[in-house]
Amino acid sequence: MSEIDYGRITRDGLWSNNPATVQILGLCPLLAVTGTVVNGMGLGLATLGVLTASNLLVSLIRNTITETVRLPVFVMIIAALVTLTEMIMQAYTFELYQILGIFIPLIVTNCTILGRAESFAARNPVLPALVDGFMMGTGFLVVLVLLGGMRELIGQGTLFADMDLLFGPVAADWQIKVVENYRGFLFAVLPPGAFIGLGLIIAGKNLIDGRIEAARQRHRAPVEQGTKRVRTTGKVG
Amino acid sequence: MLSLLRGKREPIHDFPGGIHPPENKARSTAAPIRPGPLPHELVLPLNMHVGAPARPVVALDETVLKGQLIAESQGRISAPVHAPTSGRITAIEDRPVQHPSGMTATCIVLEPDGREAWAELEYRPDWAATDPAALLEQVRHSGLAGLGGAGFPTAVKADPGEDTRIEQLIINAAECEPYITADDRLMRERSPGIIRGIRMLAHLLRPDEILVGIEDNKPEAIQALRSAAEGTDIEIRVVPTRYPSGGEKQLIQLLTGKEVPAGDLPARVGVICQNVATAYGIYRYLEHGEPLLSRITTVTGDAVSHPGNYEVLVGTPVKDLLACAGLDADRLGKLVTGGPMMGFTLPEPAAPVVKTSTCLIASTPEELPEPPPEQPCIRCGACAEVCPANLLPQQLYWYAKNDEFERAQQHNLMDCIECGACAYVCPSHIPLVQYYQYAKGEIRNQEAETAKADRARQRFEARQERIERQKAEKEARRRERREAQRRKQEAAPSGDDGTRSDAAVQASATSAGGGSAASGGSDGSGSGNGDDESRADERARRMKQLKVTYNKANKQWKQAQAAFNKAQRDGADNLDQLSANVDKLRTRADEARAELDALVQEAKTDVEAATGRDLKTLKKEATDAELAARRKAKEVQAAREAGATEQAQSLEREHEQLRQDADDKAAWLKRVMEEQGMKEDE
Amino acid sequence: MTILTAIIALLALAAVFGALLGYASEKLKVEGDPVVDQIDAILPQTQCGQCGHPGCRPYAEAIAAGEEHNKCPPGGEQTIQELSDLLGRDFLPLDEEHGEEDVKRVAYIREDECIGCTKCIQACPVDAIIGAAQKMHTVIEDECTGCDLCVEPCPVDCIDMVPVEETLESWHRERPPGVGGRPETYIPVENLA
Amino acid sequence: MSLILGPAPHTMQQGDTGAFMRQVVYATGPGLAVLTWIFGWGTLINVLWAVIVAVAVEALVLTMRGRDVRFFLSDWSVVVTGLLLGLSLPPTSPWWLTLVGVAFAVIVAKHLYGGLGMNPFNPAMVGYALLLVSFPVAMTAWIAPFDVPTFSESVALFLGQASPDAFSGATPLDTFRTWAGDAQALAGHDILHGRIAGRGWEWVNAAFLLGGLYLLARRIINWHIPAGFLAGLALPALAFWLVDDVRYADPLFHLFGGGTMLGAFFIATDPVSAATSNQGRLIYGALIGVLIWVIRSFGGYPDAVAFAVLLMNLAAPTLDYYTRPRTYGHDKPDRGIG
Repeated sequence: MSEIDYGRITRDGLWSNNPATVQILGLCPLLAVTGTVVNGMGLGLATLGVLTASNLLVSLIRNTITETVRLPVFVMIIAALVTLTEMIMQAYTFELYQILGIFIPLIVTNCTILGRAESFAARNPVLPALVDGFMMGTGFLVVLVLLGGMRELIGQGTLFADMDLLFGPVAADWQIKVVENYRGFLFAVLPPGAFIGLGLIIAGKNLIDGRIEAARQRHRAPVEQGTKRVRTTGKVG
Repeated sequence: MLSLLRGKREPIHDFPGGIHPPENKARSTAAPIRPGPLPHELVLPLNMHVGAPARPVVALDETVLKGQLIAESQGRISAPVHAPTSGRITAIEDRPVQHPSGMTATCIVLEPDGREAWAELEYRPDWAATDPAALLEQVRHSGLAGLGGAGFPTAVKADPGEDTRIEQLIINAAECEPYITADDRLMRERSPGIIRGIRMLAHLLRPDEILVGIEDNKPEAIQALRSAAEGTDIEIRVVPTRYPSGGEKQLIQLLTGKEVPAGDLPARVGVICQNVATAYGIYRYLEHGEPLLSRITTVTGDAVSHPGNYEVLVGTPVKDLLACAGLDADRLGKLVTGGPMMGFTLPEPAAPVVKTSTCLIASTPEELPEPPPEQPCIRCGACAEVCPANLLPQQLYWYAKNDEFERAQQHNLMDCIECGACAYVCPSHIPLVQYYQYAKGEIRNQEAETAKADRARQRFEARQERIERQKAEKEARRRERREAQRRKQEAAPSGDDGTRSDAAVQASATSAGGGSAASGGSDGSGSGNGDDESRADERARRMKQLKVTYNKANKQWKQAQAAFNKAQRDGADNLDQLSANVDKLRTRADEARAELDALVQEAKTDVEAATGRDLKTLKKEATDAELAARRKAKEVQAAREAGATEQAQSLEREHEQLRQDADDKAAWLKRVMEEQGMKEDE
Repeated sequence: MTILTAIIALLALAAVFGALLGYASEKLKVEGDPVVDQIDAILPQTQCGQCGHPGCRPYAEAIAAGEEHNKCPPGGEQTIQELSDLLGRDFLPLDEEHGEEDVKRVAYIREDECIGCTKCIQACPVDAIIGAAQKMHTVIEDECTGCDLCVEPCPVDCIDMVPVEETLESWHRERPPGVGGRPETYIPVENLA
Repeated sequence: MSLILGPAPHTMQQGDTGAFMRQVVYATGPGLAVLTWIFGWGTLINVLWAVIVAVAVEALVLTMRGRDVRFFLSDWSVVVTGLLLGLSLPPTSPWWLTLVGVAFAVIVAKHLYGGLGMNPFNPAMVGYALLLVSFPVAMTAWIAPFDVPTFSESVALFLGQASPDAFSGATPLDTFRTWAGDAQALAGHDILHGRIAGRGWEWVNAAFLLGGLYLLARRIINWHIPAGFLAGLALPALAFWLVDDVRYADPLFHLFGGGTMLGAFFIATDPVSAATSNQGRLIYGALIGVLIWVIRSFGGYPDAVAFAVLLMNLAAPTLDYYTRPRTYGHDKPDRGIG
């Protein structure tokens, strides 16, 4: 890999190879904690941090570990980072830490992180790996927040409720009551709502992709056909 | 009806599923069998049966007599064709035949002369005393082929092989399809002949039991058969009316409880099944010498005014038969040949009646309406309940619809008998049978393609191998010649200096170190030929230049060509100019290439001159040495693994030698080429 | 103390699992790769070279080595789909640079014009053309893969690639039009007296 | 003139999917009448509203999917979906509740899977489960039997202008669940004792049984699913009732309580989401029955038809897989992939 295309890495992470909507990885936190924006954002930030750091570390040591022990090593790195993150959240955002509960330690098993370590960080230099980790993490975070927003809106009729859990007292009044006297739609808050919400997000992305592809097709230059043919019968007089 | 069922010695078995479509048989059973028309021409397809088409044995314009052989069978599974009446052969050409596609096939066209002059016929009234094998040979010439609609050559079916014991001979008189009454009428009117035919079949097959299976909706036919069979060991078994009891496998199951294994023939379980009309045909042939010239065909449907059964000459165009039955062309909707359940629509009324034409339905659009559009399958399972083969039609439907042929086969698509019961009951009006026919056809074609691809692979590999071998042989011959020449030269007293090429060979060989033939000689190979060296250098330079020129020109030409193509597509107006440009560049590229080729050739010749061998030989030798060394290395490895240390050691020594040899030869080759200013890729 | 425990625990684990891995990697080695044969079985064996390889087998080897599996125009989409299933790769549209999917064809030599130069015989990868020098050549239709490699070498352009025609044996009903459609068609018929 | 061409068979049985579905609609008549008699106009209004919404949503989705609206509406399946969901809802349901349930059923449970024939779950029950999970209070607000609100009160309830609290009362199943195990308390609730089973509901179930028998007689449904269903419900109920008749309700109470008969003859028999072989259907029905009994006896929800049916919808493909018939000419059923 001689040239590193950072634009491409960014596009991959945020859109064309988004871990949540394209690779469909990390479903467990994605579906379980996105009941509100703040939950989604909290977990998304935690994942982003771990992913960036793990990509960095894995890329640093990629040339010194052998093929057979790479998985235990990656998992160890990720586990250590997650434990650190857990401790940090415990220290600074205790309430959010309590709400997210088991899902913070479960970041260890988030396939996105191990997947990036394996498929990108282990094969690329430090800087691209760092950027890739950050962009993938951001892509994941965006989807988490989006899904959290959708479910919060439909389930409770609010947006950005309890943001102070993450951003401190400043954010206490960020809550927007979109619908007054909303009865609440429990379904959206429950896991099935998360599945359907994610499905809709993916469908939306595919719709946009389809449009883009159609537009590209229209402006595509014609291809010279059959230019790469060889003779299988040797030189013929 | 029940009284007929009572008092049976053996219970009737059952098959799963089945349906009761409206029978619509009454209108065609009313009248006795009538003779069909004598049309102005008879069209006789060569493949009226299953198997290889027959081969014409008559010439154009030849006059033939009624019953004369006009096409002989080709191969074992085939049946001959006879002239249904006397007349003149007017054509042997492609004509539309009875096929759902409306495609054509080779037919013999006969123009009747109206004289009905018979050819000389061969009788076999003594069939009971004839050896079955000889009799079977006779039946082969009868032209009989499954008159129930399947068209399998009768003689082939009546010959299950020496070691197959036939337990039951089953005569299929069920005639379960709606509308069709041809067998019914035949049994009512010609029972004695049928019974004699059955006894002839029994004589051929020597079964333990002879069973005639007939549906209980034909009481007159049952009565007629019963009285004709009085005193014989032929048992008339009445089965309840339910479609498709007349399917071969279903009738076998009904009468014996046996199932024919998937993909196998009934003979496997000791059963042979023949149609009742076929039995009658055998009787006609053996006792009267009359080959299959005509058959009973039901003509019915609301669009004909005289529905009934007609004894039709094979080859009569369908439209003539319909006209004879009083067709009202304005009311005609579907023209179905065969029954309404399994028959197919005829796209071409000029197609002839053939040996398998049991029935023609000229229906009005109200009678057999076009089906309503397909609705989604709601998995109601009605199809599975009526399937006589116990398949899961709705699953097969999904797989066929989505081209998942492998899964369809796993769900035993190939065991589907296409009886149509599933499509008949489907509340969503899904043309299930068409889906299965589509899938089966695709599977068959794919299998044929795979077989063809395998053959292509084999042929390709065989060809590659042959080319390699030829090359090697040529090489061996050349080497032999050279060797012989060398020996001759050695034998002859040679001067001190020898020829230049000899010296070069020796010098090179010495420098390579591997040539055992070389004895001494100077070690400064090539250095003695200063002129040559400078010439080679010069050439190397020139070649390099030319290569660049050629590549550039070639690239330019390709670009110009692409531009030209694009311009042509876009319809630009400077086509001529572009075209001229293309030509110019092409010429330039070609010139450079030609010069380059000439130089390469020259270099090659020089190599040959310098070393006494052409470049190919050198290359080949180097490769051979390399291969030998590698092979030896493997042997060493093998010996080591086998634990034969001593052997391994000796092999190791041999290997070292070979390796040395190979490396030397490679080095030599490289050097020779460098000397001549050539690169590896030339 | 906690730190020490952590380090000891991790080291112990590392040692145990490292040993396990080492043992497993020695014992459970997998050799050989039969996938080339499987790929070769899917390819249509036209030996046409449109993929850029001299024959189907070399292309199968190239695919196994990681080359794109969408370069076979004679196989078309179905082959690409089957290869995708076999290899667990994504479906790709046919690479047009290698040609486009076409109906099946076979070579046909206009025998009057053939001068008996044997060039096509040398070009045919599956030996489907018979003939001898100065004698007329002909194509064994059943063996022709439709690769059209014989067309170009012919000095008198007497070889045509004709579409394979449907026969009574290869004909089968089409797939019905599906939900909402009728399988029916009408055909005009004349002279039905 | 022209000839018609087409594949075999050239003749077909009378009747189509639409006719089948219409028979189902007719067969719900007695049940609907009895529900209206016992619980007032609310049921009728809701059923009508549900059907209207169902047809409208179906038409909308079909238009969005670019399908022939008239053709696909002609199979009447969406009418049945709306009807069954309407019948399952409490008579006090406000309009928006029905709207949400029906729209979800048609859009998500039916069309997102590809429309009629492709949906793995019974759409009506998916809608019902959604509503029950999301709006538990509104979904359990049944009216005490024979304590019928007037027509205008029913309309007010439907429009959401009156609170259901004024009318609602517990159903027999609910009452039994609350007081199960307490002999004295059970004796004090006369709603538990009607002529056959719980008061009011016994007649509802009898009416649906009648409709179900009509469907059986017309061969619209097979006997396998209802028979398995009722047996699967009654047998465990009988066994446990014999052991402890205070803790467990008697089998008749189960058979004629709640949505049993509606579920057995109208909901579990939805062919699209059920098992397809007869053997499979018997097991399918029986397991639904058992699940209903288990959930009613030990679960947190008053009735369990919807959940039991949805759970068994999931199991239907597996049942089909293990109940494949033996094809003619084969020694044993082939169970390859799929």
